[in-house]
Amino acid sequence: MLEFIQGYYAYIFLATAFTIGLYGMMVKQNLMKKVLGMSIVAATTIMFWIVGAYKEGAGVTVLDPRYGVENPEMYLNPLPHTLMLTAIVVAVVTLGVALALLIGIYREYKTLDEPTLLERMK
Amino acid sequence: MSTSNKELCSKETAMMAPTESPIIHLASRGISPVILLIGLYVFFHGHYSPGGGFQGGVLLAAAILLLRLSLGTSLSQPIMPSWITLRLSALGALIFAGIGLVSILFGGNYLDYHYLPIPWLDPAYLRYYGILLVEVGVTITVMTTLVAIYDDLLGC
Amino acid sequence: MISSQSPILIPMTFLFAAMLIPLVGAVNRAAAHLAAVLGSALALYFSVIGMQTTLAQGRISYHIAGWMPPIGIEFVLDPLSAFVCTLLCGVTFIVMVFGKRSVEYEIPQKEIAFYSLSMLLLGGLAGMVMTGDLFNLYVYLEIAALAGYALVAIGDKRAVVSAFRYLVMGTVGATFYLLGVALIFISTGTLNMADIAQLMPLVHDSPAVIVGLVLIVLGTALKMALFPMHAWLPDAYTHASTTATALIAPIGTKVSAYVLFRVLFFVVDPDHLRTEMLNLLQIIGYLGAAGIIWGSIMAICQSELKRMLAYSSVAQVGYIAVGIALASPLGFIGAILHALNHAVMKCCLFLVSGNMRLRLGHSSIPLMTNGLRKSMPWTSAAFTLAAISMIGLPPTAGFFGKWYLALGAIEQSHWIFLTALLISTILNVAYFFRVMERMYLKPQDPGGVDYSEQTIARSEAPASMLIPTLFLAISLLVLGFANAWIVTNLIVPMIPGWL
Amino acid sequence: MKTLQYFLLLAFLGVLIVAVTNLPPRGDVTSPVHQHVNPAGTPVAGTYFIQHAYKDTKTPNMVTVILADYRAFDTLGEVIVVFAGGIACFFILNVGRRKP
Repeated sequence: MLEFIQGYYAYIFLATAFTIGLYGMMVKQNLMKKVLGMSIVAATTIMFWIVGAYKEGAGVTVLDPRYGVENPEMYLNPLPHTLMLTAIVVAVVTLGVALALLIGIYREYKTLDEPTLLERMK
Repeated sequence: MSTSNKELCSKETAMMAPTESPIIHLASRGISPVILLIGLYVFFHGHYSPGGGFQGGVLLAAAILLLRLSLGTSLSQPIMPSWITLRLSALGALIFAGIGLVSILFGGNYLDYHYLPIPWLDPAYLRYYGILLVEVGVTITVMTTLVAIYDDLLGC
Repeated sequence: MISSQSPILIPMTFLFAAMLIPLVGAVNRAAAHLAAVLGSALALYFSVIGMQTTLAQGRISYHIAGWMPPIGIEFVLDPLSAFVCTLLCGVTFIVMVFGKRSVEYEIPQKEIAFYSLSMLLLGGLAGMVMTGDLFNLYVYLEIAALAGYALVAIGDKRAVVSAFRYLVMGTVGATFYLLGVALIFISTGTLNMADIAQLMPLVHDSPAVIVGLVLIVLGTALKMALFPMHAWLPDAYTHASTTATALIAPIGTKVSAYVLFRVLFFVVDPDHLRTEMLNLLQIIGYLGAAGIIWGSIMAICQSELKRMLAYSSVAQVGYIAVGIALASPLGFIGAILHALNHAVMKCCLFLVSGNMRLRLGHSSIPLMTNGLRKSMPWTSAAFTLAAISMIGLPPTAGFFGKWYLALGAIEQSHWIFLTALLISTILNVAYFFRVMERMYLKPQDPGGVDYSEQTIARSEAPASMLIPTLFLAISLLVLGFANAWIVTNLIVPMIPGWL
Repeated sequence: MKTLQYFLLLAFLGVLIVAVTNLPPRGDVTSPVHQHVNPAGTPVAGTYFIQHAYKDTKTPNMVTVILADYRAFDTLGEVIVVFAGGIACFFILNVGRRKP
């Protein structure tokens, strides 16, 4: 049981956080809260990849003269880290565009609350 | 939408005006060059420690944005004018993609630094300098785009 | 050299054009449009060369940066990707030629950013089509998505809100896709599609891999606007400017459908797909059938031409989903052929709506009268041809895609799919004849004065807009007559061997 | 409607937890991602990068090497995403004051 918790607590926590982010995007009425939910979902997915890269007892992915390259067990898996650098930037830029759209909506309708917005769009 | 935009933009909003406090002025003017220096360090040291184009670019952008925040939009124009940001951003991406095209023209596959036309270097160091050149483009694009998005969100 | 480099040159031509347009546009505004047209023409040239190469030599694997596939990123040029790329570049070229006047009219002062964004959109879509790497696909999907959000955001007053909805749905889709890729990556240790296909038989019974696949399919279906996830599409297409819609509507959903083809038919283990995953295919098929009926019924209720076409797009995506669900050669042929035909037909119809907006200032169906046939005869003719093709009458292209789908449904005794196809044809007749009746028969005022005697000023759209519209309309007939050649020479080579 | 949404979210959470608990546990050195060779006989990318990065480019930081050489095309895509974001914000919020 303890081993199970040690091995999977991170994954289960991230699955829960992902669902919380989705909850924010689906249920909340305020558009800004939807954007926050989007941010949570993106961050969770990034964490998910990083957790997959973890190795017990390994160090950072910069070549260490003490270990050399013959022991790959001494380094974390560098591939997911690299991929997530890309995903972080994508998430940030999506956030920027979402905020730009929110500013556009606010200038047009002077509200970010969805029921009020629907009323004013008629 | 366009008329309301122009009205909003014609008067300086509070975010675009300089701050009143002299402490913030002095501090930001002092800190900003240091951040620029750290950004350059992070960028050039990316081969040996965590860092590289994105991180360096973000730090450089932070230095400029600090001046934008404290001095206001108009006073901070000389360090990075608003009209140049997106063009520099296109130029940075063009540097990256252009290096790929150079290696096609010299007979390799796309982005194969092995084929860069620098004959006196051996292949491993060709890739070393290829990575450095590419990161220059990344830094320029990230820095200028972050400033551009900030300017856009403020409205001018 | 071009033939061996063509997989990379197609997306990069678009992306280079996108980067050059802001620099060129700073010097001369008019040069931006020229750069966009030249870029898409060049990409069309490269994709035709790539098509010839792959038909002669078979599957070509292009190693970017010279690294072997599981290490580096692989681009795959096979008959399927070459075909979709050629379709994409062809439609883009025509829309770009069309775009000059329409963009000047609908989004003044923003031409440079518009052309740059549309090139980015096309570059992202072409990258999605070409890539053989799951994560690289995500990156290019995001390029296309970001450009798409921005293009949709500028239009009439409500466009911003619909663009925000599109952004939320699109981000959910992309994140689902990324999470699915994460589950598959952690279970198999590789990102290359061909590599995963080899490893699939070893891990296919792991729940993690199955959920990963379901998440990928779900994310792609969101992007493709499969039935219950289509809510963003009608708003986004209605409020955006005509040129943006004419770019996104024919191509955007098709490329997402292509990703579904790639993942389901080329990555998943075929035996596994035939036995255990069959339920997933069935669900996609039933959702597609529901989407066909729902989209057609909603299209009948609309009073705005662009909104009607948008709902019709939901229905047409359903046809492709049905073709995927059949998982047989006939279904495959039908889905690909329908994707081709629908791209051309829908593009033509959206261009017609753009012509009407330029000359009439609106594209509302209740306001149309038979004055239209007098003032814009060629546009009306193009609309009629495209509408006949959408309905699926034999000499036009639209018939043959539906024909193959119906044959596939009969072959596998899928009576539900067949019923949906037949009902939708009748519904198509209903909503297109409603427009055509107004266009040709309805008098201009309720008194019933016959205007055919009087002279109504000809105000046809300018040649730069009319010629692309007519070209697409005529190519519908050509595609209809050439369909046997297309099927045997282009589509049959792309059917995966196990099907 | 709200109940349906909550139900959907809970079902999604359940499915996700079933999926993640069938992954290899966190930090497991024997999981497929950390192997040297796949069962299919192809090298596993992560380990290959650790072993060959310094030899190929004389750069000790493996992440930089993967970012800008082995998977440089991803990074190019990412730079273009950033550029697209800049252009998109400009297109959405452009107010026409960016004249030199």
